[in-house]
Amino acid sequence: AAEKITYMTNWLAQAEHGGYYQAVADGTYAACGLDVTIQQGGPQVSGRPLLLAGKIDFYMGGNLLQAFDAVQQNIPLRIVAASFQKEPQVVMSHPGQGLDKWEDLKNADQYILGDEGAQSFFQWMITEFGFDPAKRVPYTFNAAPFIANAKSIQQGYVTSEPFAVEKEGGFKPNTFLLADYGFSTYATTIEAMQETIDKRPEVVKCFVDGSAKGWYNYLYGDNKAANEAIKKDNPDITDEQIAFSIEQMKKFGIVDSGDAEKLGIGAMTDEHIAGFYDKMVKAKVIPEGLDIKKAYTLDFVNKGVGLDLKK
Amino acid sequence: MVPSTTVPGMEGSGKPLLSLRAVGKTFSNGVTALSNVDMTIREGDFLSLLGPSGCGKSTALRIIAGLTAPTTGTLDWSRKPGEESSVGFVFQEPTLLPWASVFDNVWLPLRLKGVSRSDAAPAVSQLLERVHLSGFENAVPRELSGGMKMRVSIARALVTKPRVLLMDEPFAALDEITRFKLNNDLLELWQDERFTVVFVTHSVFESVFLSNRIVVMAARPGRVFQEVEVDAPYPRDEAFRTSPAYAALCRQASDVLVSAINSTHGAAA
Amino acid sequence: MVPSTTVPGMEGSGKPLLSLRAVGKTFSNGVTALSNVDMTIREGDFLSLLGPSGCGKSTALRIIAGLTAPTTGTLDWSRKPGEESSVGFVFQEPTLLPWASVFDNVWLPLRLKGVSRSDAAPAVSQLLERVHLSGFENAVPRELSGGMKMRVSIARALVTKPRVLLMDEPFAALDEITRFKLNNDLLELWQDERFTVVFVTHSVFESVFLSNRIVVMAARPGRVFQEVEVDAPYPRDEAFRTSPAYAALCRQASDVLVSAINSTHGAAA
Amino acid sequence: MTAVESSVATLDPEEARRLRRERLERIGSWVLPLAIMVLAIWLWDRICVWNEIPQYILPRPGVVLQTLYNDAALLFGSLLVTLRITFLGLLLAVVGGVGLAVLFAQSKWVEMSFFPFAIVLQVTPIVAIFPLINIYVDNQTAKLLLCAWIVAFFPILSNTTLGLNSVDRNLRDLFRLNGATRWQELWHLRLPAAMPYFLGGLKIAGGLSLIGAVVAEFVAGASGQSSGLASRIIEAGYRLNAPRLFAALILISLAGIVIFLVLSLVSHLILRRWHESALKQER
Amino acid sequence: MTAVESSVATLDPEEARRLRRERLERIGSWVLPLAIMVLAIWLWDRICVWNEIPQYILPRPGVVLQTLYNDAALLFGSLLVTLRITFLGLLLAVVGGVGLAVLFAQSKWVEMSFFPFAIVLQVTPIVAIFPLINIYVDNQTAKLLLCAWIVAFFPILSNTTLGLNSVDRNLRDLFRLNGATRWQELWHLRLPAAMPYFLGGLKIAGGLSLIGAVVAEFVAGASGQSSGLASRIIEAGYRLNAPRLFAALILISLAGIVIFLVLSLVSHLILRRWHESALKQER
Ligand SMILES: Nc1ncnc2c1ncn2[C@@H]1O[C@H](COP(=O)(O)OP(=O)(O)OP(=O)(O)O)[C@@H](O)[C@H]1O
Ligand SMILES: Nc1ncnc2c1ncn2[C@@H]1O[C@H](COP(=O)(O)OP(=O)(O)OP(=O)(O)O)[C@@H](O)[C@H]1O
Ligand SMILES: [Mg+2]
Ligand SMILES: [Mg+2]
Repeated sequence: AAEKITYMTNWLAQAEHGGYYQAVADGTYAACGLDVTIQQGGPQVSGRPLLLAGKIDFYMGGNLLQAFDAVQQNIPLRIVAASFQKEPQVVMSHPGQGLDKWEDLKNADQYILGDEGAQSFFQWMITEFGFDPAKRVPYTFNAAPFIANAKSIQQGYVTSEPFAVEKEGGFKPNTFLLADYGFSTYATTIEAMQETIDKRPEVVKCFVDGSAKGWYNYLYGDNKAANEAIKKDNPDITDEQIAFSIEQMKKFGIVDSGDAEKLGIGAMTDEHIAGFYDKMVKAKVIPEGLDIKKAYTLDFVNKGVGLDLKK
Repeated sequence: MVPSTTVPGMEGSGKPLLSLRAVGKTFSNGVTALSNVDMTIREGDFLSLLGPSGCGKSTALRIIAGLTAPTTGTLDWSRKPGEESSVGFVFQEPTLLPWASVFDNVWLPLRLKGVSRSDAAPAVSQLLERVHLSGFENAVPRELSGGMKMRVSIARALVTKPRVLLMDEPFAALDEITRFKLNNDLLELWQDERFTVVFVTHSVFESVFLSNRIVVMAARPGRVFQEVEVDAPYPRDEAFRTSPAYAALCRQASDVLVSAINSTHGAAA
Repeated sequence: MVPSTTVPGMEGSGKPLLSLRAVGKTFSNGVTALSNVDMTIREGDFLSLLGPSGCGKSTALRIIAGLTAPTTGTLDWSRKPGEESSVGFVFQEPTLLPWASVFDNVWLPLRLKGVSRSDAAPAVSQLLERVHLSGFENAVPRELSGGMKMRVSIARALVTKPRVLLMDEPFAALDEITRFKLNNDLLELWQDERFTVVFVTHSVFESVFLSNRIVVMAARPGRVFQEVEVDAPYPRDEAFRTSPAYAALCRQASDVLVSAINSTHGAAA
Repeated sequence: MTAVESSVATLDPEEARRLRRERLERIGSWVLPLAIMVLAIWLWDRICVWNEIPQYILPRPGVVLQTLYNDAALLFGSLLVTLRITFLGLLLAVVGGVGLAVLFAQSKWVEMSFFPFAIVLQVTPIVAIFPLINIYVDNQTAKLLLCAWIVAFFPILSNTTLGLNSVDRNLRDLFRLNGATRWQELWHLRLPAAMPYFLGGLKIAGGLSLIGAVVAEFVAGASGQSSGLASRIIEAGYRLNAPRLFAALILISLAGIVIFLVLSLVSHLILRRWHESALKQER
Repeated sequence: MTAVESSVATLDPEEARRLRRERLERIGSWVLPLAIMVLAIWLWDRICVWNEIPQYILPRPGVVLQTLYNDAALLFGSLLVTLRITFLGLLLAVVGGVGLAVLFAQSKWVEMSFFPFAIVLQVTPIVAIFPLINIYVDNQTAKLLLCAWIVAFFPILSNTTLGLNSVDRNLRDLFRLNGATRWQELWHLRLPAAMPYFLGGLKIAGGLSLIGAVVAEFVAGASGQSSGLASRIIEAGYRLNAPRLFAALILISLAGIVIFLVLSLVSHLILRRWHESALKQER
């Protein structure tokens, strides 16, 4: 019988999770013996402790920083694949308010940033670009304050918030992809505990490979079933939004770009991770001298799995 | 009813102050506390309400004070209702502010009229001495005995020198000696100041000693059974207490009370 | 102190039940309510505590009941303390459960002993009738007059047929006629059942009529002023009330009370 | 006799005035609150218009009402989910609060020993400990209930403890004299005497358990299936669907008011025969 | 006389027992709570060990204490920030709660008309309306205070209202007879009579305003340097620094206990002369 495992995402079901839903829907995981349940996260929901406690098998990490934190805290947590080559995180501003350039953004009245953002990329923005920590207000995943205040900036995923703002606010916000300004982290990672890797490597392999294939199929194949599954988990999402997200992912090469084009979706390289770590050390976001090799393993990626599915 | 006559020694008495006309009171639980009560209180009267327990004395007093509205009948004040009338009231239970000292409790009515603590002090102290509570100024009510609480309540009612004094069994919790003493004090005060007193009591002796008129009430329903005129001159003193006239009056009042009670218990038991 | 003698008609009386020895009580606020009280209560006694307001009668009664611990001196019970003793207590204030009906309030002591409502009903009804409260079974305390509340409290104390009955001015809120009636009832009951009564009162007449011994107390500090033996045979009835012997005894007790009070007021005022 | 006659003349208007006032009060007690409510809603509308507040920030009441109507099925479904947790939470809060209060009333020692834990529960932010709950409690409803309970139980505990300690001394003595057991004293004396306090605490806890249910859902995440009003609010916020967000908020507010009214009624019915706070002003 | 002598013999041990019990109680009232606390901490430690719970999920108490010590400067700094909001929030809650209660006590109409708004405030989830607050309130402290106030004011309002309505009828009549103005009745009668209820509400509100301050910070965020305990918790949670997270939680709990004890003491001092709940058992 197929082995039951749970993968928890870090947000409500959306197109950014499409690959996994695809692999569940079209039986890719089942083909290598996994019965995968996708448990969606959401605002205020913190799934990582469930991974640490062994209640779930895999967790969707936001970026690499938390994996570094895990190393610092001696937590045996590892990234086994990075589905997104680029962090889709953007900062948005109102056009024509003197906030049209990345360098100007720090002059905004208010930075509307979520807690996770404030703890990760915002730290980098402070030390690297001189953003003022006192101007930060929490983002409660409601864009109204941003739309109301023309002098504010707000975080968002390139794949969703700009769409919502444009629809409701009636203007097209400036978007600044953090990846373009040096925040070169992988994103939407698959995290697992060392114990899982040691004791059930075939499960990890199946899940990583299946996810890669799922992503290829979702982006380039027939993703109808996956979208239905997403809409079932998150009834409020619209087809329009999903289409927008997929288009943006493709446009910005979120999933399939760089190393992934040769090594397959999920690819990670030592150099890239080390490069990001050095930047973060320089920006004093993370302390020096961590053994960051403990934060990830390349055992399951870079095998070009699924490249053949790309049309 | 016996027609009112001027009592010797109390010439001012006689001008009607308040008339109760066919007053009745039925509580929301259906108990009729008073039924068809007619009564006239004259200025300068020392009127006693005498009657068995539960006959509606307290209710009548509360109606007179305006604390309870009658369900039937009317109250006719000879003075305009707006006119500032100072009323002293002694509740059947002590009704003291539990958080305030004895002094502050007695001071209260004056305080509400804007008299400062130091201005009130002489009057308060004098009254506390009169009720034998000097030295307890700083005690709070829970540190007092039952009788002491009642005496604080009496002092409080007198502190404003009210023109109308309504007292609900004020001396019931006191020993006879103290009671006699306070009876004398009250009578003296009344003769000096000529205020009007409505005095609820269950003691025949007390009512005869103090009042010029006794309204004897009967119960179930509470009603005026008979009015007794106490035809004895003021001032009344210890000599009066031992006089045959007093004894006769007591016997008379007692007989009325007994018939009033029998008219009740016969019906109930 | 007068040595105890057997009272005619009450042959059982005489075995000491409780002795207070040099009992004193000083409250935390520094007031000395009792000082050096010696007193012996004998089985079958009808002992009255008579004294001016604030002299410590209630405090003494609470000490006897074990509700208050004396600060000095000792209490000696002739029975082992563990022995189940049924005590009836009438507080100076009615002390009823405000949420319970009259019936339930009287039922309470039996209920606490496990007697069901229906089993208790005859005894409760009978007592309510005795205190003239039939028909008020379902009223709650706030719907009662002051005297009625007190009568509920009396019925409650009697409902368990206690061997020791402690009463704190139980009849103070009642009219004289009802009071006399209840006096007679209580005496009758006492002669039938031969329980022990400690009876606080401020009425000389009542204490003489009821008790075989009167302990007259004086105040500041509360102390035993003198003990008066009431040397009159039981049963005592209305005839006794009008007898010269009664009048003489009253005068005697009254004189003692006056000296007790003078010994107080002289000191205080 | 002129005095009396004149007084008859002056008294009647007073009586009439009193009657008029009473009638007015009876009507006013319903009309006025409604009028104020309507006024408030009107003001809300005006403020939106005067300040040209865009709909995605603060929608006008009409729009919200329209949404409430349009999304009725969805929103009322969610309301039911939330209310279920609220009531269960309140029930647990009553049981837990009263139970602990009774325990604490047994002895000063017990109270001193365990009250600190109750305070710890009260002041611990659910958001912070939820990950722990999430790990060790599997059942979703149990998680939500635990959160709602933690939020709501303290007022009941605190008020009931206060009530149990506010019993008239003489009544306590009476029970002592009659050889009442601890349990009898509790049951026949302390608990009834604590009623007004307990019911006061209950009124506070009613609203708190509603907010507890909402917060619990916020924290526990509305994983699709059991989506109560909180999830609707988050989603609507995320989608910038302000009218729906406010419709959900209004449902919560209404639920809160109804819960309060029901608890007030219960309180009134229990206390009306004897406690000052519930007595009709009988004059 | 044998009876008396025998009773002397039986009485002395009783007296001795009473004294012994009193002494025990005096000691126990300090020792027992401490012992229970220690036991609880020991249990926590054992549970971690027995179940092999990894530190990053639930750290052992020793580790937390160590962290508390190591990070003392940081954590106590944050504690001060949080306590500042707590106290200001509590102050506002007292002013607002008592003020509204007094207003409501003026007339049934006012109460019926405005109580619903108080309930709305109580049950509205702060997270949901924070965007609105964020838009219209500029000052960061004001935002935090508003949130803390919304959380804490209701118990004071509700309890004080109850207290103001629980005044003895006869005392009210007494004031009427003496021609007391509304204001005098309030000041000299109703407010003192409501004291025990108000203080009960205050004890609930103390903890709530602490949790309000924390929640406010969770929701409203804190600006950089002056971040309170909530930010520390979020940060520690995000950094997977469980020991620091628990150290912060423990500080909050301790603060809650201290606030409760202080408010209990205040309550005791105010009430000890007259109210049952605060009277020493004088026998
Ligand atoms: N609030 C109330 N609700 C219902 N019935 C009441 C209320 N107050 C008094 N009663 C009833 O009204 C009657 C008269 O009561 P009231 O207090 O006037 O008697 P009283 O003459 O003062 O008696 P006492 O001498 O015992 O004080 C009693 O039968 C009592 O039960
Ligand atoms: N709890 C207390 N705290 C302090 N002092 C008290 C307390 N109770 C009573 N006292 C004082 O003790 C003295 C005796 O009080 P007690 O109640 O025994 O008097 P009493 O003889 O019953 O008077 P009364 O006839 O007025 O009821 C009084 O001076 C009183 O002030
Ligand atoms: Mg009366
Ligand atoms: Mg007494």
